[in-house]
Amino acid sequence: MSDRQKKTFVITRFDPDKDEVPKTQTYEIPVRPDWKVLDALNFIKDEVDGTLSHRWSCRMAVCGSCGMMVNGEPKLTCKTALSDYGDTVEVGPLSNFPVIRDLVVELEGFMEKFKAVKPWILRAKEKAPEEGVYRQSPAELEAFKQFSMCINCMLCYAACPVVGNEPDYLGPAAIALGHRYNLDSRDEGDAERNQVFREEGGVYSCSYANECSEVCPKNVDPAAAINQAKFLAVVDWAKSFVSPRSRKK
Amino acid sequence: MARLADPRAMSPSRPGRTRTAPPVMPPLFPARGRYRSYMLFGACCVFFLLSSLLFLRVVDALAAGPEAWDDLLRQFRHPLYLAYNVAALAGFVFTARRFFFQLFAKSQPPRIGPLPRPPLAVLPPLLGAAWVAATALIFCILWGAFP
Amino acid sequence: MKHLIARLEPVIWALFGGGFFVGCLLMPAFIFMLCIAAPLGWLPEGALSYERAHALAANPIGRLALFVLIVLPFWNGANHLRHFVIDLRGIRSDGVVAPACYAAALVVTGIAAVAVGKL
Amino acid sequence: MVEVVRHDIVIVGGGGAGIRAAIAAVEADPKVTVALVSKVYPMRSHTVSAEGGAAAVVPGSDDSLDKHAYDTVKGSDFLADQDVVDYFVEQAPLELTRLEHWGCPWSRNDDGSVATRPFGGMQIPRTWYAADKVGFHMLHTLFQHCMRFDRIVRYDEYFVTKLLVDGGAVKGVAALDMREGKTRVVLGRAVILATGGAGKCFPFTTNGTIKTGDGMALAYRAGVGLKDMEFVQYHPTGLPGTGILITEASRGEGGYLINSEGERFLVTRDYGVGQKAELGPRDMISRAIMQEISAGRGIKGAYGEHVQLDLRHLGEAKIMKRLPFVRELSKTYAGVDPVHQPIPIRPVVHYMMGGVDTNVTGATDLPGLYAAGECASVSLNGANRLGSNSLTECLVFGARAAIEALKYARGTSEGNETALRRQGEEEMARIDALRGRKKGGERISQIRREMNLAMERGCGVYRDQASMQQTVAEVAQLKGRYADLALEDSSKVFNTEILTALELGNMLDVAETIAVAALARQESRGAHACRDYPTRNDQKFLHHLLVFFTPAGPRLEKKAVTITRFQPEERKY
Repeated sequence: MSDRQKKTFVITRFDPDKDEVPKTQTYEIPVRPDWKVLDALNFIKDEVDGTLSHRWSCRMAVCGSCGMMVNGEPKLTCKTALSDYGDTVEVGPLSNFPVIRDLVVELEGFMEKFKAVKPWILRAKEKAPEEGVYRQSPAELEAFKQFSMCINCMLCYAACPVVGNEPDYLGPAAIALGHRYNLDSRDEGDAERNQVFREEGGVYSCSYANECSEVCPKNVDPAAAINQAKFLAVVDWAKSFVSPRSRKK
Repeated sequence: MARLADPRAMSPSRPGRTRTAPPVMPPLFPARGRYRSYMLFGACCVFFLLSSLLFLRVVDALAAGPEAWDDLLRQFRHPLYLAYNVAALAGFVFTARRFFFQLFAKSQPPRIGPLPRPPLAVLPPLLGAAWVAATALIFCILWGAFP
Repeated sequence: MKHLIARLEPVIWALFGGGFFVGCLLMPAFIFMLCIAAPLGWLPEGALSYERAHALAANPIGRLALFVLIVLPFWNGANHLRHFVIDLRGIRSDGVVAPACYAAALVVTGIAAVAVGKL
Repeated sequence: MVEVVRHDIVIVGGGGAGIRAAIAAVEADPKVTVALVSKVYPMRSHTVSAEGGAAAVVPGSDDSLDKHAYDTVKGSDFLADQDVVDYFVEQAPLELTRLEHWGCPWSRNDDGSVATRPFGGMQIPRTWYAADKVGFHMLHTLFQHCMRFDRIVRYDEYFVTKLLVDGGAVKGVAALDMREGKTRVVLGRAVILATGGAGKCFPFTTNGTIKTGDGMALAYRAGVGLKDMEFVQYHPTGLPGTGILITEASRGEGGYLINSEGERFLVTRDYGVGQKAELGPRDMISRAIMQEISAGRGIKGAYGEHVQLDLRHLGEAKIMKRLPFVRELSKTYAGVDPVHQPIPIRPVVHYMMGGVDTNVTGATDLPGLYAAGECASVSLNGANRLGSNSLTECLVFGARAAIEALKYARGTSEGNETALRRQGEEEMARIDALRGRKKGGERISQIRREMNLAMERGCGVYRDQASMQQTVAEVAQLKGRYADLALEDSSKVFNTEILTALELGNMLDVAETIAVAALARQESRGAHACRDYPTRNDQKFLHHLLVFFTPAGPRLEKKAVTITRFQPEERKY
């Protein structure tokens, strides 16, 4: 095909049953000018080497499964154009995560952190569906909307130095999610979540690297969420001294 | 090869069901890319510590009397002191740029209790204005123009 | 110790944040005027003579300003140093570094309170 | 030895319908435990990609349940079961409200009520939306909400390969644990399939790579009929090449479709959509686009001919508020900014109206087996689904299936564990034999590509008898070649090659049912447009077609349509 150009892919490979440590493997394949990195991986998987393992699904940057390191930066591979790179592209599994196989990383650690922030509406009394919806003004929606856009692609975890150094740290996506519920006008669980935020590995572990927001493909800006949460958790903590009762809502 | 991360980073509380390769830190960490600026930001903590101690000396000298005060100002003329202070000034300005002007605005929650936050767009100019005002005030006071 | 620090994290963070505020907003001007301009003689004669400087410092606002100018940046620096060390060496040395940093900050706070009181 | 775990209900699939079912089950009974078995982490499920909205009558508006029911039945070209439609429209507002209570960030009106937008084939704006990421927000809301229940036990990245039947009833599943590469048995007294559609049978689809018709194939091989498989919905506005979905909401918000001459052909020419123009139903608009292209008014591009979706007149502010994701997708994947340029679009496969045959309760004819969501055909959508009905369908029938499964489970035994375990072991041996198998020389990607092309050729927007015949033959031949598949990867841990191979097997089964059913329906109805029989024929074909598995090949059966209030009439807008 004449519109195809050759590119070299240096891909991290790891099979726990065979390899002591991850190694790299090089593939030279013809690519089309409009391809994303993921298209190249799929081409390799389909036509060159069926043993390559990677996760992907929606290929439209919303399912969040194809996050990998591309030339050292965490990227959604379905959204990353090959034309932005030179003749050699390095693809590896996300940093800061244990690697299960090739480009597939361990997500269970994240799932625990995710659950720890209680990402659901907490209310003393829930309404029955027959009573209709809660009123929420567009401004109240706007207050948390941005933080609800996270697709759990894990790029922020791969970029954050604190995640790699402090294993207890809840991390950007989980905190942004908890903060999203704290800001939701329908929710009453902020005291509970702030407690989690104040614990070891909570919001105060963040050291302002701002990397999460730099790499976020969905402009969630987790750094903003974490630092807002720091402030609100302090306010909440101070309030708990003034009126201890206000903690139970 | 990048530095290894903490072996427990992003691991589940019970180990996974198969052997995994250990997590590594982001490949450019800490010396390259955006991390360099971040590490510089971290290193600026030295200026916060030392300048704080320097101001402790200033207070001490003021309490000790005119000779001590003049002696301190004379010491400050020493090239090492001057070099440090110029570096510290740069460090504080760098920190201000990174923290105060880039991160601070978006770190403000939409509302604190009953108080709504001003729109995000106006916060950086407001901060800039506050910075100019504070700096000008200190200049005037120490210049002798006020009070 | 670890748990005590974890419990106090909100206070430490508040001091840390305050330190950033002071450091960013006030420090550049003070350092420039007091530590660079004054020794180099760029200021008008008498602007920072002992009498004037002492008068400025010893009034209640001056004392408070100096106390804040010493204590908050130090807490900021202490906390930031702790995180900087974590960045460089991982969490393993935090059990020593964190108590050391905060103990130093406590000591400096105490000394500053005494020093400002003696003005 | 195969490992066995036991729960009360086993749900296969962790998308909208699966999670809703899991929540419904644990809420309905404080003691049951539910296994949520999904081949991907649930937040990756393809519900996430739905963009436009979810339909339900807004209580207190000038809308009515009757109008919603009528629109749905008419949209289905009268092939929807009307008892199902009635139940659906009645439950829809409650389900969407429930989701609101669970935190779904629905877009709002100024007074704080939930906002709605118009959608194709609906008389009244009744599509609830959260900008243009509705599926994303619904799925994440459901997933996050389900995290609060410890009795929902997730088996993430487990690929179900077989339904385990004992004594004529389904008692569990055998699943390949991707992490360890081991087959395990998950037992339950009832099984709910919620695995989504099979768009990946086709080359150009809005569907993600995970949508390979797994649940349909599982049920089919267990002897359950697949219903209405011939009806494959083409979404009029997908990006050429990738097939990425540009939501119908872009037309709902006022976008135009234009041809190479810049003409709004849905207004200037008669394509049966009348006044509705761009807001006509999907089947009609897809056909209109194909006709424009065959009349030479298409625009040539790198991936064949297309027409354009023009949003420029909406202005940047509205696009950013209501359709930000459309803008992001167009920029990233088509290189055009809809604020300044029209978006190239063409019809792409979007949704399977057909699926596992169930009644209004979600029950199949096989005791203990239930199905919901796109993998089921509860007969809400008939021959053509109206946009924004399917997200609601996942909720309504996911919940219903769970309640019914629970009722059934209370009155049934756990099944003979020894027998079930033995089946699990057989399944394990079958999967292990496939791993790294060197026999034959067929590549997965080659067979998949040929299947895709055959399906496109025979079961496209327009179909004809000759090409459908050819497709049936080709798919049958591909199934033969599938037996000679060669696999390279013999490793155990996260072997995605074996997963792709198993998925291909599922797709071939489903593809065959689609082609066979399409060939048998000698009329044009809804999404099934046959050139040899260009009109609807209620005399001969006002019924569903069921496809059953037999070792000799698919067997067809008729099933009556439930018609209560709305008698068939000509479908014109």
